[in-house]
Amino acid sequence: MHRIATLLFALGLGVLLLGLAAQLPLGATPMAIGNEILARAPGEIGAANIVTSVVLAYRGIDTLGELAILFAAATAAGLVLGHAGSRSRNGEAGFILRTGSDLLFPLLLTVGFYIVLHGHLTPGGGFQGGVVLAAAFFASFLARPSHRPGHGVISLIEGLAGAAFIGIGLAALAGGGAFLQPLLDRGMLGELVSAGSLPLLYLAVGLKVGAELAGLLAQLAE
Amino acid sequence: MNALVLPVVLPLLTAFLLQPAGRLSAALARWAGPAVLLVCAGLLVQIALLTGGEPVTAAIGGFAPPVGIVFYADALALLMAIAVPVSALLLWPRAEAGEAGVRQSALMLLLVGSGTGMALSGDLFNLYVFYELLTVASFGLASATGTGRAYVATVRYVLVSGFGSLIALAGIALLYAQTGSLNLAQLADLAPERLANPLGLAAFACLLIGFGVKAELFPVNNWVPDLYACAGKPISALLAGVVSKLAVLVLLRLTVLVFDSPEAREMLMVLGLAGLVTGELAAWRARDLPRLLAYSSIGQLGLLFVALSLPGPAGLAAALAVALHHLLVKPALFMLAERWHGSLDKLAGAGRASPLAAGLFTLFALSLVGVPPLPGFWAKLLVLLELARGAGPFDLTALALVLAVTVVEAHYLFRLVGILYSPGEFRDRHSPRALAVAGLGGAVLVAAMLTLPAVSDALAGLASQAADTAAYRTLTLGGGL
Amino acid sequence: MAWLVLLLVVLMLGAAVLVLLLDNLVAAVAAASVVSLLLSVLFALLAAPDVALTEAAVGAGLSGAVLALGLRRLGLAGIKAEDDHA
Amino acid sequence: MTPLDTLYLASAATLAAMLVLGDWRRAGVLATLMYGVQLALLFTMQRTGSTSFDLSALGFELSWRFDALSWFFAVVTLGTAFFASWYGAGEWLRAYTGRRRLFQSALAANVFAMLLLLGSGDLLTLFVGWEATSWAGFLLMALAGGLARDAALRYLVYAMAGAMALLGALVVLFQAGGSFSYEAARATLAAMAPGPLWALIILFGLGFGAKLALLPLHLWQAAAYSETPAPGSVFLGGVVGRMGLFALALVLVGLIGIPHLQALAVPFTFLTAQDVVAWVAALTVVLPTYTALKQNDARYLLAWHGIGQGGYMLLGLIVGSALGSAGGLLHVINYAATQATLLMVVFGVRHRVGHTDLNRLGGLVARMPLSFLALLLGIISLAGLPPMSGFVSKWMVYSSLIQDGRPFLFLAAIVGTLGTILSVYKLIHNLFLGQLRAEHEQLNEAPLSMLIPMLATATLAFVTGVAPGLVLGWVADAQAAIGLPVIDYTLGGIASPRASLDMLWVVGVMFAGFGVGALLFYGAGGKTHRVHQLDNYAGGHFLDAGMRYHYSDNFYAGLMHLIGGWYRGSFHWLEGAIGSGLSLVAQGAGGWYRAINPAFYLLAASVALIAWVAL
Amino acid sequence: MDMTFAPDPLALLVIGALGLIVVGAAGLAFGRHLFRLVLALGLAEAGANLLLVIAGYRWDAVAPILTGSAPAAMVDPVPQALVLTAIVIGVGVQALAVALLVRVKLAYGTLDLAELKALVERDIRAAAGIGEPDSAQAPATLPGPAGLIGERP
Repeated sequence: MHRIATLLFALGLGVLLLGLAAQLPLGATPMAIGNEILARAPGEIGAANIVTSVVLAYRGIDTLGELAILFAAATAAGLVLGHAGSRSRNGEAGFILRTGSDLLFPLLLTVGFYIVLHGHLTPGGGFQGGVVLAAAFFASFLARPSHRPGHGVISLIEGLAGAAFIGIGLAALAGGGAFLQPLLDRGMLGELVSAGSLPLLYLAVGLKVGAELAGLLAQLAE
Repeated sequence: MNALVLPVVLPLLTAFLLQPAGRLSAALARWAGPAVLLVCAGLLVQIALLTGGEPVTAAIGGFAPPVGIVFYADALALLMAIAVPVSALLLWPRAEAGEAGVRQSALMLLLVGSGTGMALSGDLFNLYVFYELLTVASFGLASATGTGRAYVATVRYVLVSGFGSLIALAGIALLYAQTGSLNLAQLADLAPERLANPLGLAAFACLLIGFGVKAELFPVNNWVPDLYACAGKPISALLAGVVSKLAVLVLLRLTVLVFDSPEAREMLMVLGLAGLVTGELAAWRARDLPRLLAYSSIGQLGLLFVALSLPGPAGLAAALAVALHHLLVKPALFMLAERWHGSLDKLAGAGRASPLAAGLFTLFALSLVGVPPLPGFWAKLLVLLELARGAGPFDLTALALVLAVTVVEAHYLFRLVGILYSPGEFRDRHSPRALAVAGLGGAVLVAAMLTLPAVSDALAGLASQAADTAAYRTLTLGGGL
Repeated sequence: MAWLVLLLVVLMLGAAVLVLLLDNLVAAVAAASVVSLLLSVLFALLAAPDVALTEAAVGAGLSGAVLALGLRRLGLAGIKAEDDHA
Repeated sequence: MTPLDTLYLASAATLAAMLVLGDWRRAGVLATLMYGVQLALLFTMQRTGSTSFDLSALGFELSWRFDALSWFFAVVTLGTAFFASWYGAGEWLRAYTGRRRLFQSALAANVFAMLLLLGSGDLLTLFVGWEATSWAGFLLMALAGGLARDAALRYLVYAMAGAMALLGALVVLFQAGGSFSYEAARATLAAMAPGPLWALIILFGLGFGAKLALLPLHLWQAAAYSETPAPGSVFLGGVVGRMGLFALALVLVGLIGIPHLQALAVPFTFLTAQDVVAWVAALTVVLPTYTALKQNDARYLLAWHGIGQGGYMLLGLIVGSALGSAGGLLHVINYAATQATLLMVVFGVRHRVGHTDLNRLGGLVARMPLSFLALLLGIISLAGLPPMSGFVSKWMVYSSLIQDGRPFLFLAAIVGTLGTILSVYKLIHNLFLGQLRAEHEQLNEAPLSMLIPMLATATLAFVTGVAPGLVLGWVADAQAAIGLPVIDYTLGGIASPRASLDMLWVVGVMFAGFGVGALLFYGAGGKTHRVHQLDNYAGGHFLDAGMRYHYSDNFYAGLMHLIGGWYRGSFHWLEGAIGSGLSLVAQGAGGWYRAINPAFYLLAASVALIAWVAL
Repeated sequence: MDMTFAPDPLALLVIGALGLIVVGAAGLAFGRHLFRLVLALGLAEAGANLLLVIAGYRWDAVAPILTGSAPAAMVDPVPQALVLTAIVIGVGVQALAVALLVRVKLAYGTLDLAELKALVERDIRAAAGIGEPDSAQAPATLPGPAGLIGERP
């Protein structure tokens, strides 16, 4: 009976939401602030990827919040899993995995850093690059579970990268402007070194996300 | 007034650096947290004195709203912002050794930073992000006790919060599809013509459920009893006290600024009444103290939502009175629960063993029930007066229910007071800090009672300022830095 | 373009329902990754490359890894999940 | 510093003194003296006066002022408090095992709260005083713990229900009238439509009826008042219940007014609001009195009578004629003195014997003659026979019922009085008459410190019986204060053209009759000589000490069997039904939080919510 | 379906988004096994994210990336920034949930919600020291009609 009732409710919810969604102005959204950002972003921020300018400049504190959430999730997972049945897995993984991960490791690192550093030009950025970096460390950990990446090193990178992100923001505040105000000159649109402090911010984000997720995955995989 | 951002950013910075700092010296990691909170509280008080209660804004990143995110600090926001670090300092979890202790302090700092952010921020999605940060931090802290039941309770809490946050996200999507903006002031401008239709109300319903999880709103509050019974009492006090008020503050901003329609108020009242009745009746049946307090907290917040549904500055004053009263009483009660172990009938003789604690409990019980000279009565009187003013069918049923529920509340509270003072051998857990917090709560309550005229004028000022949407819009959009 | 979207949406919803109905939890995690992957393709079609990349990397990759590791840690991986079928 | 200020200061000083010196051996005496001072202050100030300070909070004013009605009730309150405290000052306090400081301060708090209630200048202050009195009463009742604590908790539920009904009425009235003051309330009530007016009357009736223990709300009073320590029980029994009457007089008679009640008809019937209240009062006179008959503990018997007499006072008041309302108000003083005397005697017996179980006592007249005398005077007044004061007020109420042409109410009152006479006889018979039990042979009289107040209140009842005029002056002023027709009285009684009573004559003739009888008897050489209890002849053989011939067990068994049938706890069933219904709903409410899979209900709730939003 | 009637892609997407949310919600309500609930939660969040991106889509507009070519009409960049955050939040919460599940499995050995609820209730009562939990028996409610106190029944 329980299942039928649930299905009924699910269908009911679906129909209702569809009824409501029919009134959505699809495709012609009143971009109250969208248009203004599209107009001002290239000039004011100088980043080719306008989403990045929104993520790091216009809505910078959202991204800071986002970093803090990931940090909180990793810390909480650490707190929860702290000493749960951590039996260290010794021995080596299979030959294919070991050589594969050795080959992949440098490749993943370069792709990861590429994505992070080109955040303001092409799609992608700190988060996506960070995940790729984490995958790199995780692959090497899978291959050789015994020497897992140093826990201290990870938390150090994590802490410093986060502090760097806030440091850049505070620097703007100290310099008379507002918190997280874009600094440095905007340079040529489309160049690697452009859009002022945005690449630095995304680098900090990338390192932090990478370290955090690597730690998290290592902890989970114990 | 760009310094407004510091009380939000400094705790986050310290949290990030706590782990590496822990490497250097354990003492630094242990005392860095409380020290930063003191600094933040000082900063906020200084800002409050500087602005003298006049609202002030801070555009993040230098981008004037509505494009950028803006922090709006009027007297109410500053009051709640100050309450967060202060109560976190008072309710700092017992320091654990080593790694777990550092992580717990980091989570507490994140909780305070996000709490202050929620109080000050003027952007809807920014509020959502801080709300999520608050939630994730509370997941970690709630499961810190390490017992099996705490983990299960936290998992259920994670699921309900997850459900709430995805509904809130859907709400934000609906809202954005209709108005194209996230800044509360601009939403207030666009609301009359864009959000008046059922879809606008659906967006409000989604946001209500989303932010209602932490505000213990009716459909999404069944995680409350188990979590407060299993999590540490300080964290339960923090969650039930200041954190739930922050969520209510966000909803207050939404109802006052953006969704000012009668249907929205009706929805708030119905859900509030449902929470009030189920909470108090469940408390009447509870047989252990933490869950009794949890149910009573649901009931009190139900009353707060009923108060929130009352239109106009007078309704807002009533809501603020109930909110501040609950913010004062509930953490103190939870700290008393830390001194006494769970079951009710094991508390016999507590009156003789710890007379001060039992006396304080009686004082709080009297104020919760609303016995005249105490502030609890004036808060309830304001709510009842506003309900009577409405005189609609909903209002009168609400009036009758609030009064009827008070009788049930009086019965189970004073059944417990009777047990406290009945003869029996009893030894309570020695926790001086619990008594200190409860004593402080009691002292402030009595002080509020004695200086009632001054408190009531301040409250009226607070409410009228918060209800003044025109000032909010002109100041925020007018680019007043 | 419309037919492609129809195909992707139907596939995605099918995978989503599969997540709930499959007995074997590992298969369910795989189905969740498929949903995430199809979703990132949809995002690409919606002219949101950033989001597509994130969804692919985080949704399919990371969440899949986390869930799979979780399963291994819970000891539910591989064996026929016992009475979880409500 | 107006006289009223000094009165409140004195009362507050008493409370403070008791809080500080409560444990002191002589605290009882100090308390009695301070109540005496307050009584003196009350007598020196004139009937009306207001305090110089008033509190303002959240834009509302809390002001206190006295008028003749509150002055009248204040006299009764302080008088009862004085005698109760005196009663508990001597021997009783030495034997009291509970926490003395808490008891003394509870009593002082009760008196202070009641003075605050009586002096309330507007509806909000009335509510504040009302809550203060409820909570002070709860504290006093819950002192003895155990059974008393449960009874007190039950009282608290009724008191809170009443208070909340009252708060609801106040709030609705405030919104209609714009302010809490009596004048604004009087204006809005006058201009109110029948519908909301009925709602208000019911709410006020419930609110004040809870403390006056009107019929549906009377189950708590007997247990709560009887389990309180002796002086507390005397004070509660004597006057606290009458606070409900004061408030009803203030609101129903003062604000709404009897003519307006008469005009307000119950739809589809020819009953008016006045009839409804009168019948509730009449039923409250009859039913509790017959429950009193069944009691096996003297304290409960008297407590049940308290409820009955409360109904009696309301009946007199609500009739609204000069004679009836004067009778109702006079009965407040008369019954306070009577109930105080009876309770003091009963607690005296309890002090000596240790219990007051009517089935295990008897023949105490031999050992406690003075207590017997006080009880005798008390029950004569309770039954309403001359020369005691009870007769005067009952006579006034009866004649007003007849004059106003309300035969059925008169009949109910008579049935009530019949029940009273039966139960008081049971009281005096089971306690003092009949065969003295072996274990009570060496019993001695109640201690002097308890005996004197007992006899004092008895003589007070006798004096106000012989010369009611002394007290009728206060009653007349009280009537004027709430807009009732004023009674014209003489020292001996009533001098109205349609019904006149002169107690001086009545008592004079009575004593003359006794005198003539005594002369004849002694004149004709009759001598009285003591007859030993066992010098008797029953059932064909002589009695000896070992035999028990006096059975006081289950007195009135036949009558109980007769009326037991239909009255079998109908109100208990009502209270039980509400209690179990509430716990059923609570079970459902709790279930929401014990749900195995909360998300299922979440889904249902969200569907309902969005459906409601869409429609 | 005749070929001329091309289904409006956006409406399909909305159906897809709402479908995901509904399937996720049904999974949450339907599931007995905690792990499956976490999966369902992930699905529902994906649906909400899709809804948010759709809210920012404009007809025949291109991605908000400035390529050297002529500036065509662009899609609204703000929702995309929001979804970026939302996705990462979803995974963060999911990782924490999995960590908690590991601890629950260690503590109770089962992940079935019904069993867990009973076990937790037993533990809470044991910790509080409440006697045998006969939940049917109401605690000391309004003192019921235990006969008139003091009166012989």
